[in-house]
Amino acid sequence: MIAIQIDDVDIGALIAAAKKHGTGAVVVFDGVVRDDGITEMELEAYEEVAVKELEKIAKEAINQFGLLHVDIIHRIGRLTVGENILIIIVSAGHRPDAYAGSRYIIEEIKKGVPIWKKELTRDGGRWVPGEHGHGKGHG
Amino acid sequence: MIAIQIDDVDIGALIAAAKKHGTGAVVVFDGVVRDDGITEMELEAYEEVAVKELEKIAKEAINQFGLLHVDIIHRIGRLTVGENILIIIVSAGHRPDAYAGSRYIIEEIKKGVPIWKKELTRDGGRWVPGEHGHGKGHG
Amino acid sequence: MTVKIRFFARFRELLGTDIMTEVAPGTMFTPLITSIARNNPAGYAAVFDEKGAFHEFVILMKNGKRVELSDAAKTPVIDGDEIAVFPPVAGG
Amino acid sequence: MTVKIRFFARFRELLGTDIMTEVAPGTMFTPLITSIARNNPAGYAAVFDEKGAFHEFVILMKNGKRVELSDAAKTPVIDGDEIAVFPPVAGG
Repeated sequence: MIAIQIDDVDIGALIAAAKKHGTGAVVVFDGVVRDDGITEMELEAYEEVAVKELEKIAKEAINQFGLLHVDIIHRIGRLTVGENILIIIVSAGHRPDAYAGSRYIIEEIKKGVPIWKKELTRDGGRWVPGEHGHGKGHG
Repeated sequence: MIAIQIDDVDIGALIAAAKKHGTGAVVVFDGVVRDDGITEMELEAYEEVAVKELEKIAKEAINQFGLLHVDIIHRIGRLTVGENILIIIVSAGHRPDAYAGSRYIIEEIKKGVPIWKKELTRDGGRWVPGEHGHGKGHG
Repeated sequence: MTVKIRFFARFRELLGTDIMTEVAPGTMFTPLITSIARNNPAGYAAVFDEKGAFHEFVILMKNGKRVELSDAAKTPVIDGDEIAVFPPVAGG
Repeated sequence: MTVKIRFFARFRELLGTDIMTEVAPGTMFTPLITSIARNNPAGYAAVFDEKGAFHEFVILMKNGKRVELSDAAKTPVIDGDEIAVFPPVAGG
């Protein structure tokens, strides 16, 4: 499941579904709205392009690390502290591939998927600067 | 929650409980019985010592990576293909610490916690050899 | 000829989004965005520098494909194109 | 003086576990395990080599603390001790 969506997901159910034949390790990354003195976070995506980018990243991770299953769910809209922003679930035969594949996916998402976050505070809001000045090529 | 137990756990509920103040990333490792032509797996632990070792590893991981929360649940008894063997849940402010802390914990468990696995096949069974010839000092 | 311009994040707050605009045949990417951005000084300053060039961090797309800043002045837009202009991404 | 001997995994299958045994004062770790293991040739061969020394992969504990193989012959056991003997661990 690759999705950009408002709704949260049931991580337990996704883990169960990720246990494809041959799975020995499942790694879940759950990115959460951190309490940095904010009231809420607002997320926005260039959805059509972001979904395609996520699909491309998932495919690359599957090829590169021999993953047996990949889910990437990136939420948009208004989220409060502690809510899930991004859930990545990968399964592999062995743990090194599961960890490396999971890490690869999050780093690629940070680099090049058109999604933006605004931290809302009592005084207003602030767009979170990207980790990379330039975004990766999307072409 | 640090435990050696027969029963499975609700990973979704543990993730929710792991979101301590300041959490920005939760990483879950779920080790699963892999279908290596086996019917079941039987796990055995030197329970009192294993729990103490897991507690020590959790404490070291918290200190070393600034983790905000750690759960380690290692199951024993008979497990079938696809069942959870080991669940590690860690939370941290940022993802590098969450990934590194999770990985540290699984590697330390593999090295030195007195738990054994026997793969049961139609022809009998086979004790899984340890990854390290010597186990770590437990003293 | 109609094209759609989508700004995102900070640019969207200043300049709006899903802007449908009529363009003459042969219109290039850069002047199109320039003309739209001119409507809002803060929006213009967010996207362009003092010399009227895109800030080096701006990301451009045409129909979901990246257009390099250095190619924007010579990239034509045609009827039905979807143009996207956005600041560095910050997902995850 | 009574001590409890716990074997695990393959050793347990061959030699049993939670063995309560009477020992004379001054009994050392190695002869105690040797005497117990003698009851089962396959079990003995699993724990000891042909010269009667512990296989180098064997792990020993007294009351939950590691006892090095090189110290086992000179480590006494006392009343109430829990002795553990096991092969390399394979958890996770």
